[in-house]
Amino acid sequence: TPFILVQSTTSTQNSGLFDHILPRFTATTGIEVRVVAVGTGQAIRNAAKGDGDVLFVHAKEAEEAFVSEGYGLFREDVMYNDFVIVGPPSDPAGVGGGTDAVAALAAIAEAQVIFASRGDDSGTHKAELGLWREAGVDAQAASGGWYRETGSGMGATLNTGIGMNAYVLTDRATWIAFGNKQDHRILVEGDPRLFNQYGIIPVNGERHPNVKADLAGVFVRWILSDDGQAAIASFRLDDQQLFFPNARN
Amino acid sequence: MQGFEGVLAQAFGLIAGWDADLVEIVGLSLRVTLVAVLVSCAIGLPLGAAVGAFRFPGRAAISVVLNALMGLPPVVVGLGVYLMLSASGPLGPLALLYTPSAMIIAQTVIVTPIVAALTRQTVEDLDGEYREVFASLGIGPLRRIGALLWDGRFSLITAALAGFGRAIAEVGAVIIVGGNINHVTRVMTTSIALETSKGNLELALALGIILLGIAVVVNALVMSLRASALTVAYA
Amino acid sequence: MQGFEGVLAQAFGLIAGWDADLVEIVGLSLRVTLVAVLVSCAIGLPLGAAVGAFRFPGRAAISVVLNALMGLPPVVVGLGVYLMLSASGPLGPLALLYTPSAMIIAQTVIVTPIVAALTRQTVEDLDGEYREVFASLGIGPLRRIGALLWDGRFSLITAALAGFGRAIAEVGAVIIVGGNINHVTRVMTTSIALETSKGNLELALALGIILLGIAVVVNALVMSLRASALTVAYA
Amino acid sequence: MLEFDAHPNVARLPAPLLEAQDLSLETRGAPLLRQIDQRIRAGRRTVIMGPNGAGKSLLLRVLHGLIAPSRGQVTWQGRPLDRQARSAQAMVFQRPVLLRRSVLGNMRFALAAAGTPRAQRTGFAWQALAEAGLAGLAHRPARVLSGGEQQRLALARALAAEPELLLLDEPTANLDPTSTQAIEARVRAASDSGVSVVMVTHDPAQARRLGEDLIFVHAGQVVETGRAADVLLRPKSPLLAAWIAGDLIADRP
Amino acid sequence: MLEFDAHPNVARLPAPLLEAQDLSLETRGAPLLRQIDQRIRAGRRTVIMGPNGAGKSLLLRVLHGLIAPSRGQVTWQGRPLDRQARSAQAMVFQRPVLLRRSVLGNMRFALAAAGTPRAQRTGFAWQALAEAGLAGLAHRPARVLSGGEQQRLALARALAAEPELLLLDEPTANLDPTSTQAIEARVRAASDSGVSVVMVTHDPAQARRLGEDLIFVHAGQVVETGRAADVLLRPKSPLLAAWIAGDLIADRP
Ligand SMILES: Nc1ncnc2c1ncn2[C@@H]1O[C@H](COP(=O)(O)OP(=O)(O)OP(=O)(O)O)[C@@H](O)[C@H]1O
Ligand SMILES: Nc1ncnc2c1ncn2[C@@H]1O[C@H](COP(=O)(O)OP(=O)(O)OP(=O)(O)O)[C@@H](O)[C@H]1O
Ligand SMILES: [Mg+2]
Ligand SMILES: [Mg+2]
Repeated sequence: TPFILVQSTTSTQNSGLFDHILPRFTATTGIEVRVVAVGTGQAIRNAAKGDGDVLFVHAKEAEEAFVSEGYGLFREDVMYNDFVIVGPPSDPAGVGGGTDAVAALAAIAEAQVIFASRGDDSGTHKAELGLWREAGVDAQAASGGWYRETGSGMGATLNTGIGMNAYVLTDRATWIAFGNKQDHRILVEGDPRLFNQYGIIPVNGERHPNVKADLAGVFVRWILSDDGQAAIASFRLDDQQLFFPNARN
Repeated sequence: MQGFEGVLAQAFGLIAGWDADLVEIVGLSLRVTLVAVLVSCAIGLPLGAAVGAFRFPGRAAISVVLNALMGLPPVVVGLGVYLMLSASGPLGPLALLYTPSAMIIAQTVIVTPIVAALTRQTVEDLDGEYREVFASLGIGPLRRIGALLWDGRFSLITAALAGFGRAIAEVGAVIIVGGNINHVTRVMTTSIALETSKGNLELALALGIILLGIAVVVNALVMSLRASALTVAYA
Repeated sequence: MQGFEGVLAQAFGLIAGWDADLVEIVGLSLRVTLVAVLVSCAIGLPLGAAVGAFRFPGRAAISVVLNALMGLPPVVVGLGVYLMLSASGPLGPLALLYTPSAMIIAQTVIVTPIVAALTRQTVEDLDGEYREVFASLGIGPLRRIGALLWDGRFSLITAALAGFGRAIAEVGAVIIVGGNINHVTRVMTTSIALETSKGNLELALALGIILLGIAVVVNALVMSLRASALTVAYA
Repeated sequence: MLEFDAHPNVARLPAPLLEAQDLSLETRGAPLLRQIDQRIRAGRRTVIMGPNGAGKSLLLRVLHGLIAPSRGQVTWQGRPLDRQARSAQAMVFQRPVLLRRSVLGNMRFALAAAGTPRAQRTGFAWQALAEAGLAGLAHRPARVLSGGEQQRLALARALAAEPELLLLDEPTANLDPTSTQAIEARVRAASDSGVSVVMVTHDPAQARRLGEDLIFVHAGQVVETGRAADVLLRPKSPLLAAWIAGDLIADRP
Repeated sequence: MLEFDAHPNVARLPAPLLEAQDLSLETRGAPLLRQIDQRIRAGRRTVIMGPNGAGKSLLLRVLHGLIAPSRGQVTWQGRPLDRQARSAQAMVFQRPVLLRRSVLGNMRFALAAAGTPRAQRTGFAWQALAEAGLAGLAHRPARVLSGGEQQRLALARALAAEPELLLLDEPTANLDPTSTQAIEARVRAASDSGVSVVMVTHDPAQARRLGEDLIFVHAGQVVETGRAADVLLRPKSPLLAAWIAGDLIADRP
């Protein structure tokens, strides 16, 4: 069977989204989709080297740079979900129930309680850094102290953070699907600044002749189509919708 | 977090359940590892024997390098092989990236130095005993290597098994060049890594225990063959 | 993608730059690895020698298990140690998780079977030559182990170096129990993994080359010590 | 059975130092030793002779407890042979195995094994080496010693254990005439001081010089035994006669 | 120098088969062989004698090209000794090293090394074993052979190469009288068929029986040389005299 390679990130794979939607795509088009889930930077880099037909990540600036540099044909919004701040029930920084992520981070920095950051330039990490900037906190200065950069994927960072009783910024999908929550729970959510947009980019076939531009096109079109969007919307875990399609059409 | 017995139970559950996906993954793990180990032995045994048996300028340096290459970081090997096989790399046209072949290549790069370095030592010891006889009989280099490998075979099996152990447990390199693609390049170790990142620690541990069980079975087979060979052969 | 020379240049640039972070990371890598290897030898050498030299029921089984444990998947070791050391685990009170000590423990678990299994083989071969004399002289088990390890020391160094290689290259286990926390538990291999996931492949490769350089230096030191010892000692 | 054991009173005599009872040894079907009943008498010098491959070295190993017989048993002073009985014996192998250490190191190791307190080892070692005429080679790697030197070191090592029984497997095979004389003298001295000796040799002259009892082995069987002098002078079995005449074909059927 | 080389015409004689010129060997300062000038004559049987540790085995190794001398050189038929010259020689070591294979396997390996075509190896091997009286042990692990059997196998292995020169290091040390006779006969036969022989022995009788030329080594030096019969009968050097009298102290200063 014909197949395409999708370079994506762990959050989308770990949540189980692909397992939910891809069979539908394959059923309708007969095209197999092979997903390589790695760090955002690595995914972009791999795609730039032509080792992928489609790029499906959540780091808008990087994605637009990717397109403007001619590696990708175009970028389209596909769906969004949101980030949440999870933490221990004891909630030493007392941020529980809040909806202001920036204030929460400020409080955490104030209380100097452990915060586990991915520290891997991923979309999630970039979003986190943005929030620190708004909070006017130089977290880097505390690196190794209360601010712990795990330099790992979302799942590994959650494992570590939970092990350290730390606060962690994570995307909701990964969190809901995560199996090692222990007592940690969502403490801060609903802040519009926690918005997490996913985009899709067909890789430019002119740069890399091996890229299956046509098949990639089929997939991108499907994802952006009502079918694809519906498939995304229908993916639920713990009776919650994890991703919210928002392709413009 | 359920206790260890819970994990064990889950492991046996998985085995008993004879999940098709699990079988597929185990099969691929074995296939990739065994091929990689065979290739590594085909290269590492004669290479190690040559370094162990012959005296030539730079021999000491080569021994050091062989030993040092036992410390090749998997991720680095993965990157190197990736850059070779990448569409924009020299071997791109072969389209091997994200296939089992790529994983075999990466593992071979990691395992060969291990087999070679351990063989070097074993053969060096054996050669210390044989070299005068060989010199006196005036046998050529090829026959000499052959005789040393043959007479040392029972000890050399351990070198091969060390290579097998490294390969079957390897994850860093194969996940980069294989991509851990479901039903295509997903093996035991990459599954374990995936489940760990999903926070399914018990499942990951259970898979690990199964993997270890496989290693035990393979080693038991090899060692029993060795034993039965030893009884008829010449200590 | 700059070519290999580019990567080499970057590697030397990093070394020349003598970046404080780099020094910190290299230092921790060496510290963790060397301690782990020392502990592994302290356990693995006598253990392997005992299995190699003594005949007792279940000996074959133990050899098989030792060989199989060379295939311990790092991630699994990492998880096991993690569960031991985590706050809810039996050793939680020690608060060792996410400290270099945890990484040393994990590496020791991985390296000890390697040292033990390779020692078993070397000692078994040596004992084949010595056992009648030892039996005739009627020496006790302890002295026997000691003599075998001492007389086999030049071959056993290779076993230790194999352990070192595995430890210095290890990433799967240490990243789980260490957490790859910047300035706390970040070592060479975890940095390489991080830079890779960031897509900084050249930097990752450069770090890998530095790591390999370190391995070469350590091996060269050990082998030259060995050589000079050999010349005064008894072949 | 030695014929002088035939007397009914023999039963009242003290148990022999070492006794092989209906001893048989085979590997993979091949019979190597067959139904050997043999007594080694305390305080005597017993020589074992026989063609190459007769089983002399194997017999010595079995008597020393290094190989368990397939059938029958060996008793030491009436009790079954055990590890501690073995430590009352010392053996010099036909092909000495020396440790990868200096000559001195090998001596010290043997003394340590014999339980000599650490403080005295070095002194004793030097003394033993001097007696063996190896003092000049003390710091040499033992494994580069010449054939004869190795045999001398092996004997010195065995004597270090101050054994009750000395098992010697062709201890002078590689020795020059002078050293041979020296070794024979030491063996005789040891035996005079009460040490029992069992020695394998191919040299009839040596057997005549040193042997009191003689055991002639052929193809894994004890063919003839008796006082060395008598047996060598008037062999009963045609095999031994042929052997002394020097035309016994060594190869086994 | 052999005295019969003193004649001025010697220069016109064909180059000797093997010649040691001002040969010296030392390890870490210890002199093991000192200024040895010696000719081995083609087609002759040369015996080397001397006390334990004199340097006989080392000399053989140097002549065989296994050890490079510290000073001086060895020439084979006038040309410096090289790998291919060595393949025209065969050596039986004092302590034979057999491969971890069957007796037959060892023979076949030696034949293969000697360049015997694969098809004929097994046949030749069986024949060689039969001649060595080892046919009955063909399928035994070579390393469990008895001392004497190993020596016989080692000699058979050396003869398989059909060498021009045979270097024998105490080849009968562990042999029974019968085998010794057999081996001596084979050596004489080989020598009659034109093979040159250099043989180390400790047995003066054997030297007298087999030796044509004799080289007496002591403490790494050639002390006396000449026709075996003459030298053994009328030794010139007091050392050799003492040695024959059997009271030369073997230990070196
Ligand atoms: N482990 C073994 N397996 C098979 N055969 C063996 C083993 N050990 C010894 N033999 C055989 O047993 C026979 C007797 O061996 P042994 O060494 O006792 O002979 P020996 O009387 O000492 O001869 P020699 O005078 O040459 O030393 C030999 O033919 C040898 O090949
Ligand atoms: N590699 C070495 N290093 C130091 N000394 C050595 C080495 N090899 C041999 N020797 C010494 O050289 C001397 C001569 O050794 P060699 O084996 O030639 O004696 P040999 O004449 O054959 O005596 P034997 O009659 O006992 O066989 C011995 O004292 C030995 O210890
Ligand atoms: Mg014997
Ligand atoms: Mg010698």
